[in-house]
Amino acid sequence: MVAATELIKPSDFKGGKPTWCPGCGDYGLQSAMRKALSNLGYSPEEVVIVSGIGCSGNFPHFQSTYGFHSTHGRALPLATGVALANPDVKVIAVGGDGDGYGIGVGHFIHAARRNLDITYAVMDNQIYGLTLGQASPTSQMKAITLTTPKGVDERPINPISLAIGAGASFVARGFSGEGAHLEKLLEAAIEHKGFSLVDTLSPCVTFNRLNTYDWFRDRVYFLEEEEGYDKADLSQAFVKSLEWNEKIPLGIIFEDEGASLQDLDRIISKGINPVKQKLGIDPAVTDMKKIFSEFK
Amino acid sequence: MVAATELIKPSDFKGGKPTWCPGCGDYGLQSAMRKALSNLGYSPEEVVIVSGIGCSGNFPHFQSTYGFHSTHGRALPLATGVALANPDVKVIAVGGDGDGYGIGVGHFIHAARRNLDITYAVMDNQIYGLTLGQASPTSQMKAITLTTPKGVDERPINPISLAIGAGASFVARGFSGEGAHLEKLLEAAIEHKGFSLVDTLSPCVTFNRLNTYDWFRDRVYFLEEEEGYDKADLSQAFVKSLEWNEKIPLGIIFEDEGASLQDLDRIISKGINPVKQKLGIDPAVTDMKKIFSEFK
Amino acid sequence: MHFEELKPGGILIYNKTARFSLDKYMSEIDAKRIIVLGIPLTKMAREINVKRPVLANTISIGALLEILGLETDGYLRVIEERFGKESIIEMNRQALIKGNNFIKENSDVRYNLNPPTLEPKANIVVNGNHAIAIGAAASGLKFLSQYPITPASSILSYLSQHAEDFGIVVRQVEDEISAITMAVGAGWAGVRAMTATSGPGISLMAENIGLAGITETPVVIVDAMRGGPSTGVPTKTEQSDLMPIVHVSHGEFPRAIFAPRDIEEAYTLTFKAFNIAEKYQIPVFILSDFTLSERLENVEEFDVNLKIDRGKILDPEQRYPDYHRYAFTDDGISPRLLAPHPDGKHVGVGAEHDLDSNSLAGSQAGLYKSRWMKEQMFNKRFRKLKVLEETDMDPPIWDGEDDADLTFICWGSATTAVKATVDYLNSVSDDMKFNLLSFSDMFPLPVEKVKQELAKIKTGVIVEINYTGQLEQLLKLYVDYSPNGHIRHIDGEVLTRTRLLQYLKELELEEGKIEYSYIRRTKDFNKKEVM
Amino acid sequence: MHFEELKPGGILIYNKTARFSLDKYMSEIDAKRIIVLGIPLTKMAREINVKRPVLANTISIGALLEILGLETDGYLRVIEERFGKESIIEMNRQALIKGNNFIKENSDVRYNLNPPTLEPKANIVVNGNHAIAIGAAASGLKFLSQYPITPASSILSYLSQHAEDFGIVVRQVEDEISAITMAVGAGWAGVRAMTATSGPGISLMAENIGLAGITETPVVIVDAMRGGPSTGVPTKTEQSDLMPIVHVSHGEFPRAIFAPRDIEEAYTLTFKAFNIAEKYQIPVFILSDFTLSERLENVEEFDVNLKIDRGKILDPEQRYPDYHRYAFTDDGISPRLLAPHPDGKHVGVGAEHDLDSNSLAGSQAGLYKSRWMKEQMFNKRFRKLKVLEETDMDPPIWDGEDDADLTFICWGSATTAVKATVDYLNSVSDDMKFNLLSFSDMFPLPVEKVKQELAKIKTGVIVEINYTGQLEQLLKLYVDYSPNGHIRHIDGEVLTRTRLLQYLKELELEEGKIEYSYIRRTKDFNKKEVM
Ligand SMILES: Cc1ncc(C[n+]2csc(CCOP(=O)(O)OP(=O)(O)O)c2C)c(N)n1
Ligand SMILES: Cc1ncc(C[n+]2csc(CCOP(=O)(O)OP(=O)(O)O)c2C)c(N)n1
Ligand code: SF4
Ligand code: SF4
Ligand SMILES: [Mg+2]
Ligand SMILES: [Mg+2]
Repeated sequence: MVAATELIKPSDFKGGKPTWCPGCGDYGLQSAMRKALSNLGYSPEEVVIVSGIGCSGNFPHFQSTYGFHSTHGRALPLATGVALANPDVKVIAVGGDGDGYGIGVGHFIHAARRNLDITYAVMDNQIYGLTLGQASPTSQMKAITLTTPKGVDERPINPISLAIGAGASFVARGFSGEGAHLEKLLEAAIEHKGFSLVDTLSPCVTFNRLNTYDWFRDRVYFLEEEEGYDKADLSQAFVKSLEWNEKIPLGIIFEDEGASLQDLDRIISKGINPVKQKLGIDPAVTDMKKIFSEFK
Repeated sequence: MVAATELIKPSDFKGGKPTWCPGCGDYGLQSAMRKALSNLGYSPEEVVIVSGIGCSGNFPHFQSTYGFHSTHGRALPLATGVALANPDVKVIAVGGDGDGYGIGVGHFIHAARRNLDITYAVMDNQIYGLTLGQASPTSQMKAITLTTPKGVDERPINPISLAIGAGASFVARGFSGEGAHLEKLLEAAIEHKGFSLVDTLSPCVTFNRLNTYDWFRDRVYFLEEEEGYDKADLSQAFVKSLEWNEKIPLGIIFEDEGASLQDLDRIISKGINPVKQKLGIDPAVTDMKKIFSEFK
Repeated sequence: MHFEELKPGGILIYNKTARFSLDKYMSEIDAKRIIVLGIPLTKMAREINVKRPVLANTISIGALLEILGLETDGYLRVIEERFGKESIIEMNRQALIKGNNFIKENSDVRYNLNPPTLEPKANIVVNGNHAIAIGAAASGLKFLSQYPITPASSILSYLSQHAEDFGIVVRQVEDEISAITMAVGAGWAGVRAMTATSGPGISLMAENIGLAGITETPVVIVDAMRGGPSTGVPTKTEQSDLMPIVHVSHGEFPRAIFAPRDIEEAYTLTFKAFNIAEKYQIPVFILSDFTLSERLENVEEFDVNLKIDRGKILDPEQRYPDYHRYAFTDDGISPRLLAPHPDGKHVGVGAEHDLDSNSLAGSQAGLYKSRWMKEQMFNKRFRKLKVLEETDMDPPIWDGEDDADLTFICWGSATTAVKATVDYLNSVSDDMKFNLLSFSDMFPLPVEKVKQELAKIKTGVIVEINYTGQLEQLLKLYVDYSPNGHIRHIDGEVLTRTRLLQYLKELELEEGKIEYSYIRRTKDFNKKEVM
Repeated sequence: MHFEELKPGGILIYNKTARFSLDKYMSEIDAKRIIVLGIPLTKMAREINVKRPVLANTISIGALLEILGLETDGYLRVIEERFGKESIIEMNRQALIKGNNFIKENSDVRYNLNPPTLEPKANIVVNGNHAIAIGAAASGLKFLSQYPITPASSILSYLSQHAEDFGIVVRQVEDEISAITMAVGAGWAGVRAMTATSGPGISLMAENIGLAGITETPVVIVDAMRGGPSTGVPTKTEQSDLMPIVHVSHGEFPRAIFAPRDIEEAYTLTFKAFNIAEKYQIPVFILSDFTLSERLENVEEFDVNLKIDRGKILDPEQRYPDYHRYAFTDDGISPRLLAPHPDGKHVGVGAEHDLDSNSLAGSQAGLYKSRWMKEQMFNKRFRKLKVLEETDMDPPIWDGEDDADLTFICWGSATTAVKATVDYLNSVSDDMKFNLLSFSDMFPLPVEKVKQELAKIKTGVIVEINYTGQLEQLLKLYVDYSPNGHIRHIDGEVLTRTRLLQYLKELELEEGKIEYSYIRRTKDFNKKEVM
């Protein structure tokens, strides 16, 4: 991080000109992310934003940070490789609902239980945007899409329930129509030590005519304002995760403070940064005599 | 199914001689499965047992039914293809914890939400058996395995919580040391209309020295005997799913009666069996004039 | 300028003058993916007659006709009828041709609008994906599992929208691994099953394509190729998955690959693909590409009554006490007996296996009988490939002049541009003859037939849309043929006649340079004019 | 019989007589994967001296020495010392050789127990996986992400157990897709990263190997090949992933492939693989196989101080205002500037891209500059391959007699058996000379150097452990070489000298049959004797 004198502004995170449709929910995540990062004092070159493929996957190109726009569904493994190779950079993964909960859901489950300290922000628009409007794993039952002319006939994924079921240590929902709230969520997620999910309701104004800004505005409420809600209570969190059609909670739904993978990995936990090590056998670290003696 | 006169005995399901180690938990699933199938009146040729790769993956070879021993982690997609192509056969998928909750967990999540009427029995031994003892996604934290000399450092998957989080319509846990109970569970699972998971605690006597028959016997209890437990209550089910270290519930932890994919798919729901259709354009079904006219 | 009215991906033709620049519109142009074509209309008009800049209009029409792939004859007749005066007619004729030639020489943008025919009812306007989808349906597809990807997505969306019409179980699934594995399951259960994808999906499918291979399960896989590698350029075209598919999946097993040359063939080869898949019990690939899959064309209604051949499927009403799923036969093909049948019971398996599909892995591995069986199963599977090669793989086809001085060799959708080039060259050249030899049945190459055809070539130039020359590799490998030169188009755009002529001009043929007459005639040809 | 004492996978040698049969033990033998070898010991003893069936013991020792790959000289000396009487010595000598020859002629089971050397301290007993693992560690591996699979698993378990010793982040991950993608992420971040697998894993990795290709990210991928296709026979050996890896992943991008011939080379080539990966910023494959990965051998301690070459990595202490991640250079290699550095910021991307890693997909696709850039990026990447080919790929190496009548051509671990065969043939033949030419640097083949060596061959026979002749395909394709004959071993077992001699006997060389002297000498050679 940089000295307080050269304060990093959200606009310092501006990269290439976004190609999202005007009104796309992904803009909401973008501005909240820039603010959260600048609030936390990160400078662009300390941050690596990793994405998969989708409209959402283009996110890193529009920021001035380092980034990696990987393959469809593979943002989390790619981000994991970067984070473990260089613990000094801040790694944030982003993706779409198809990318993260469809083709990539296996990695999502394992990233959750691995509890590596990275943040995963999903631009959940309940549709495949980039490929022009097919059903996604979060499309509602009966939703009419390009590939479901008679309506979706598979149960949608509830990302919050799923993440809780998978043992994630930080599970939150934001809404790109609630920028200030989303910004705070992202800050908390980035600060959380371990895997943090921020499922972001991010309307696709071009292909999802069902789950619009208005649809969400009629339903969302802030969990922070709900009295007695205890985000450390797993069972309560699961019950809360089931709310959807009538009212939709925004906020940190679950958080626990267990050890992150960085705390547990046998190398990283010692404060070693792999990318800063000299290559080759260092006799101070490696006793080749001992290594070879095992084979005698 | 066959006429009552030629009653099918469990031994009619005997196939090739099992190669599992003596005492392996997988024998328990095998005999419970044979009994359940014979209780329900299935004859071997009506059943297709599909597996992935692992000690567990060899299961179909030891039965006299049809079977498919597919690739690692892909039992569920393969079973899905069979079940949708021929709704007249009874499809049962089996696998190991690595196969189903590790490499195959993405398909597991989607099979759960797809709610196709197939049964998935996982021989969960919390270890990679076939490959000689590496950690599996259900290995406990700190467990010492071939690949975790200092102990597992990632949170294990709780298959029951995960299935519930994924929206599965039937979630049960059995124990291969409790054959009669497991048999009833499998019957219920096979009878359930929709995706049914039977996570079966199935000790690996060769590589898992921690989660032994005795370890489980000290902990398991039958949910059916717990008063007031309502398997239709999702929240209660989730709370129940979290029990593990002290006591481990066996039984149907959750069940709902929603429509299965067979009820909803636009072709199968009409009672059409794809494999029995004649090939080529049938003018009674297909109006080629209409088809072509769209392109004029 | 009225940019709002321009459709995304549209084409903007403007009068290119020294004073006018498009620079300030470039960001809008880029965003809308508009193709820009500057033609010095006024200048050209003045070249015909300094006093008649109005000829620019006719020049632009001449240009447009070429872009739309329409003949100039009709418009020439209109001019003749409209303008009585011969000098005016002549000026307009010149203007028309001048505009037409400008495009021929300077631009590779083409929209193939076939001219309306006399019987509009029998014709349909479809793209390659429609042809594949309808071909699959007509040949008896009963199960499609697919994951969306450009440019294969419209196979899924079209068949989703017509699932009931055709009686097909259509599933959009979680990923390509699932898509292929479900299709293998369905194919094993006995239906005609298909999946469709583009390169990234093929890569993900690799492992379970091998599962189809070793279990001898029929399945059809469409690869609508796009710009690669990796994500590449998804909306652009390449023919770069041929060799990757010849070798897709670890280890060795038979497969077949077909690459339709045009829309009609996308339909007929889909039929053939299903027949071959079932007859030989192998995975069969249809290689389309962005150009073919997404280009609309006017074609005749498809014949839905082509022959269906399911190969050796046993009558379920009979009993077969001696049934062995992988029985050894002369042609390597073992009859299938579909579930549920008491005599057909077996466990399909990705491991090597014996006649009854018992696994040779695990405790059987290394036994003398297993070693022998492993050898024999390889022989059996590859016997099928040999029979397929000799029985069902068609040789490449000729077009253009017989006994030509120069033969273009090409495959799949590149054929369209090559054909246009050959026709053009033959029309402008009086001292040389050109033709083409075009492949659709790619693998296994019918070796003897291909050799026979290649032997007729005097000077051969392979034209393909990839970097490493994949057809060239295939020909080298299987028929020991090396061309005199090659043209490899890799910029992502649809290959056109104009572009091909440019390449040809730059080509130095290995066996001494041959100067072609068309080159002399088009000396002033210069691509720098195009924006 | 004491079957309990036999180790699974062990070998059972028994005195084969008319009265004794193993039939009733077969299920146990199968279950334990025991290799059974019946030798008519008594009968053979009586052939030497009808009155001395006790010679059977010496016969069995002669057999054992051959199986263990040990010389007979030492034991002959023991006999000489032990038995004073010349006739007894002679009988025992005959018995020893008889037993020895029986195995030579009838069995291909071998355990390569190198004889103990004089300096036991400097030697270690390791398998190929240990050599690769230690080679990786010594060359600076900092990140291993792997999913277990036979026969690559012990790379993961060995390095898991020594993570702290070497300072390597070792992760067993959820699948092979994750394994390769994490390694690409780590490679991009700047560490030496590796993953290891077998065929099925390679197939699953295909898509993200392409991601390494287009992003020019160094990564090392070990493929310990096993019996294929699909699940195949996991505990048996094949060399059948060479061409699948030459073409792995859709589209086209440079890669390098090395196939160690033995344990020492498994170590040194791993070093080389990491240097090449970083120098050329490409994915590099190490092709091991079941035989090499799992066979223990006695070798010298590895030299941990081999040269490390990281290629063009810029000094992080400097500023680079004009930095472009994919700057065009003569050799196609663009310097890396690792994160976090203010001048190195860019977005790695699987799409085609410009010098600064801006994507050419989406709204940039098809623009004139994008088309040009796409061409240039292909040129740039393939320029690297050319430089690699000419600079760092080593030619095949010779062994055996100079100027031989027959040359065996082979690659990777098959070299061991071929070398034993060549030595044997040279020792028994006085009228013919044999040698071998063996490849380890498989792709890109150093074309000119390879051509030079191949030109020296009189009669060439390619020996490989696969069905379709993959080295043969590679040589045809890149150096236009066709052998006079080939031997393709596909039964899954380790290739041995004995087996190779059998094949050779059956071989009919294309250019007229050549009768080799060794064939005359081994006419009674008959594999039917072996169970
Ligand atoms: C392996 C692979 N399969 C399919 C695709 C095609 N594809 C690109 S984006 C996408 C889905 C995008 O949906 P989502 O993740 O929800 O992102 P969105 O565009 O809605 O932000 C698909 C299927 C691909 N690029 N790679
Ligand atoms: C694609 C692929 N990766 C890895 C393997 C190797 N492999 C075979 S079984 C197995 C794990 C088995 O563990 P589990 O699923 O728990 O089954 P178990 O043997 O314990 O019953 C692995 C990693 C494989 N066959 N295919
Ligand atoms: S298509 Fe939808 S998701 Fe994609 S940029 Fe447009 S509004 Fe956003
Ligand atoms: S290794 Fe374990 S899981 Fe495999 S058969 Fe033996 S006891 Fe069962
Ligand atoms: Mg989406
Ligand atoms: Mg297991």
